[in-house]
Amino acid sequence: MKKFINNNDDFLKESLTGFGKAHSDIINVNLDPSFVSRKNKTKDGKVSLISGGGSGHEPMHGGFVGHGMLDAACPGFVFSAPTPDQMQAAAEHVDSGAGVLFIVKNYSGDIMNFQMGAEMYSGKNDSIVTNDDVAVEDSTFTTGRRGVAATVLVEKIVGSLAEHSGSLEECKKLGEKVNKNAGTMGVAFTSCTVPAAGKPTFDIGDDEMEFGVGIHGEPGRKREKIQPSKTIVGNILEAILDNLKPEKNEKNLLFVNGMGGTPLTELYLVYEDACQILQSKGVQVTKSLVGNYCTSLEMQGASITLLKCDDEILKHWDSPVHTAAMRWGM
Amino acid sequence: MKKFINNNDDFLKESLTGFGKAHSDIINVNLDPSFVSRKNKTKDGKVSLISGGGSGHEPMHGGFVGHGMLDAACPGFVFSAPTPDQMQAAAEHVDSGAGVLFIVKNYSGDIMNFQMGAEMYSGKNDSIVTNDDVAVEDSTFTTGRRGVAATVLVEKIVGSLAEHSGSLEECKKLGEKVNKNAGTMGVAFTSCTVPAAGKPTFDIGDDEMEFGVGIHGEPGRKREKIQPSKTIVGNILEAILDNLKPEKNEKNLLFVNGMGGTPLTELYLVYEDACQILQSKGVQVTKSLVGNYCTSLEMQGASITLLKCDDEILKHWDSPVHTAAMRWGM
Amino acid sequence: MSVSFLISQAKGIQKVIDENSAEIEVLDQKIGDGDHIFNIQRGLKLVVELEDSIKDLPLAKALNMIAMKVLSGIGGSSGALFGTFFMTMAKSPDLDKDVDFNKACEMIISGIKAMKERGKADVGEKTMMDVLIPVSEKLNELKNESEFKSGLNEVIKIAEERMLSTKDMLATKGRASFLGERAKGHIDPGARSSQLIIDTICKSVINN
Amino acid sequence: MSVSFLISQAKGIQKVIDENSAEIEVLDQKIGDGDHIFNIQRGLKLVVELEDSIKDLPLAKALNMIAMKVLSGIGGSSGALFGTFFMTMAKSPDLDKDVDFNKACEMIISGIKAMKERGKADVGEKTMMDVLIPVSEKLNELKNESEFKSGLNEVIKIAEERMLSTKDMLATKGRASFLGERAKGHIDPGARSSQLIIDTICKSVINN
Ligand SMILES: Nc1ncnc2c1ncn2[C@@H]1O[C@H](COP(=O)(O)OP(=O)(O)O)[C@@H](O)[C@H]1O
Ligand SMILES: Nc1ncnc2c1ncn2[C@@H]1O[C@H](COP(=O)(O)OP(=O)(O)O)[C@@H](O)[C@H]1O
Ligand SMILES: [Mg+2]
Ligand SMILES: [Mg+2]
Ligand SMILES: [Mg+2]
Ligand SMILES: [Mg+2]
Repeated sequence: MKKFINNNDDFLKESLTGFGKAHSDIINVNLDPSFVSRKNKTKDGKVSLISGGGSGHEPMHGGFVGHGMLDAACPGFVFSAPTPDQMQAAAEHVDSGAGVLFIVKNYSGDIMNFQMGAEMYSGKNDSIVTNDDVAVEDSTFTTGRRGVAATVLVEKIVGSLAEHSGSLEECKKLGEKVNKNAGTMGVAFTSCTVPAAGKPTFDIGDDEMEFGVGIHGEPGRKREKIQPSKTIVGNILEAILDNLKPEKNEKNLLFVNGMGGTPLTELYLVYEDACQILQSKGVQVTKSLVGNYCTSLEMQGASITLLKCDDEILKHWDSPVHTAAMRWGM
Repeated sequence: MKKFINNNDDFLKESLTGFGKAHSDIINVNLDPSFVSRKNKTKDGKVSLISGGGSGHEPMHGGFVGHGMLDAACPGFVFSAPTPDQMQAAAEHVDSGAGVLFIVKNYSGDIMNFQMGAEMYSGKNDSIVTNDDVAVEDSTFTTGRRGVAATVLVEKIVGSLAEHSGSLEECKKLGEKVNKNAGTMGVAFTSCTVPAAGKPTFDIGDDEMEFGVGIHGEPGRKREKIQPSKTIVGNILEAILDNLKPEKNEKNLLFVNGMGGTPLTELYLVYEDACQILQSKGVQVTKSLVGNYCTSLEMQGASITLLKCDDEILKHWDSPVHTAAMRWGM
Repeated sequence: MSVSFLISQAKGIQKVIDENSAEIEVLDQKIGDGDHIFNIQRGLKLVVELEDSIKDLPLAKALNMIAMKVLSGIGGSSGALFGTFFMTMAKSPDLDKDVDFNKACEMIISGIKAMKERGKADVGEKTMMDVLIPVSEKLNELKNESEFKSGLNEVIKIAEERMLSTKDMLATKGRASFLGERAKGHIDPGARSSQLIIDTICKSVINN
Repeated sequence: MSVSFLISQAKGIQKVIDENSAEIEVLDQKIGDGDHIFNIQRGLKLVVELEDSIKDLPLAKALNMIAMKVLSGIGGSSGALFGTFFMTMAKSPDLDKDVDFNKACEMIISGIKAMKERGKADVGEKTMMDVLIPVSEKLNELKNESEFKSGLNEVIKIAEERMLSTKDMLATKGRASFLGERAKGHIDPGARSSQLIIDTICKSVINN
């Protein structure tokens, strides 16, 4: 295993501690139970947003704690949902009286642990579940779709509404709208390596890719030969457009997300391919985000998210944000 | 080769075009000759900063064009210095009358091409050469040290001075101070793959690392067995401290830079290890930067840069910056 | 059931899980995210390490401490589910009285029932519940019998059959549910670890 | 020297470089950054593609267009150096008159001199100059001889010897200079490509 690591047991603790030191102007890191919270407590009466999930997707979610986005993030072990005591402690720490909204990705471990955390927390709270991954079809035979990169967009946009005095109900409603308006699909060229495992999660041929991969290296739609970027991007967009069916006059945010091991140059090339394909289909791209935001350790690959935007969404996307990993306007 | 690519000839053009579209609020991309420049031309009388170099180190340098940092960046082919006509065209495009400062990394190709560009440009100009890599000893037998990650810090800090009406001479002087005050060393776990080559630049064993690697995958000090992060970080810092010899009461900026393929979690762990080691040696860490800023395609690895800071440097580090890859205060 | 029984079971289970760790690891890599074995091993280690703190405590208190450890120390689906299991066990009435086989069965049955509610998974959805629900039903039959040891052999058999039966199921709960047809052909990792746990406990009870 | 001579040389060189591309690629990977072969190949392709635009131009104009193509199309050390070479050639006096062997030698000599000034590298520093400077010195001896073809055989030999001599040098210029002792044992990629270029041109002149 090729990682900067001292020993597996301390991997997360050490990384979180370093994160805390590097961004001590924005956040605090609490260990045991571990959660990241804003350096400056949120103002009274603002709804608090808490997200979390297994580690290995950095900068999600700890990198999104700060003004205009999350109030706290609860990191689990690598690819394991965090535990209820983390959510409870984080909620108690950040709630300013207006209630807590939990933002949860749709995995059974996350759902169950957040539920238990919510039950253990005595204050007013509610949750939203993101499930933007169109790779795996929604059907009566499954628990639904996975929550992946659009979670970043939900956190940014709802974070802004919360900052602008949105109520718990309004925040939940906006979050659900953003989630419903978003579709994502990813592809992986290489596997990731969970530190505890010490070896790659899956084997993949030198000329193969996993189409529709999950952010934990879970298998996707199919294993295929690598194709030119434009073909890959075209196939991803087809799946997303099938699902979202944006109107011609609708504005969209195009989000190209790296899985961790793919250089920016390639992500921008994917962005360009996507722009061209969307333009040829008459789909407007109004906002953009390109970079590593919802990763899968060192996996090489990328996901594309399309978000249909109305004026409310656009306004909250543009508003100032000041976190370790996303910052503008302040 | 596992990359998002359509064909090698168009790789850079497509990526640059995507970059231009994704950040059209900040920058313009000119093709043929290719350079990235600010969307809003710099104000009259401000010194213009132009950097550039082979591509493959993104976000450096195009991601650093914008308010408070560069005025233009000239990207060469992957790992090949850009050509003089790019520098000439960029200079003509951005010069607002106060002259142009070229920021060049110390490689013979970069030096020669920037020199020719400067000769071809008729306006007032000067250049600084960064050479912060302590991996390769400075001696009469070599052209000196390589310019690596500290170039990012030079661009940020001098960029601020230029924004604050520093003259060409003052900008050059500050840039040289920052470069002299900085030391960097890197380590690689895996090779990078130049798109044109289609295969890794070097072979490396599953349990090996290249200690003191260059940002093009050039060999460094030695090939070693992978060690715990703390040992690696300790060895890197020893080389840097030997060179910089910071005073006990001096303030320092600690910059942990990813080579492209290493996840943030590990970079923060490296940051934590470095903080602990520096503390034990009585070296103060006052400012921090952690992330992928000066990369080597998809290489797994990291470099550490220490920059000794006086008040002037600190002030210009903190001042607002608004580029695609570095943004704060606005 | 006593605190020392719990501790010795945890140790026994830890040994068996460690012996089968490679297999379980691969199962969650095939149809999940690969962390199940580490979650289970971390949980067992934490419980075994509790020995000194709980060995002299009353059963209810000990179960409660185990529940908190499991809940806060594991994470993932298994952490929530096994945490729920122990929390429910800890809340059983009359734990200050002797806990005989009948009472132990009732506690386990209620624990599994709570897991079922927490995860909303029933038999046939390719999860650990495919093992645990039939085991709980069998225990319900056995709990009043005095000659329960032979019955436990049947529990062992049921657990194994049901574990194997997950192989050809489509998953509808948990991470494997995202795979559709591709989940078929692999045993569910949680079903395998649960079966090993059941197997170990039953054999230990039978042999004592 | 004529425009058609330049074009046919470029084509001949392109063929030879392509044949040896794997070797040159590895050399720059060993002691440089791996791009030398692509820089050279890109440059040759661009020059060969110029054929239609330059074939009817006067020599000075053609050389100037080649210089601009090389300078703006290659990049890296080799782009700057070969660009300098052609720019200097293009500035030679009396290009509208016939360019005989003597004159051609003088142009090449002045081109190499300009490269030396640009790169500040002399013989012994493990660069292409280890090949080009001795070649230029030999051409200086030969330029006035009428029986120059046998002399060109010596040029071929000198280029090869000097290329091989870079193998055990410490590098002090270019990227290999950062390697210290580790650069030893590998031929300099620029020396190898330059030697192949010299070799190709000389052989073609000898055989015509
Ligand atoms: N909703 C559920 N109900 C019951 N068991 C479940 C449920 N979801 C997942 N499981 C079980 O959990 C196992 C995976 O556990 P683990 O890997 O520890 O957590 P995660 O799925 O969060 O990565 C699956 O193999 C399955 O047996
Ligand atoms: N200062 C210099 N003077 C002469 N030749 C040089 C100099 N620096 C490098 N070279 C030559 O350039 C070759 C490398 O060229 P290339 O790979 O195209 O550019 P780069 O070194 O910029 O990657 C080296 O092998 C060497 O022969
Ligand atoms: Mg998990
Ligand atoms: Mg180069
Ligand atoms: Mg799992
Ligand atoms: Mg090179």
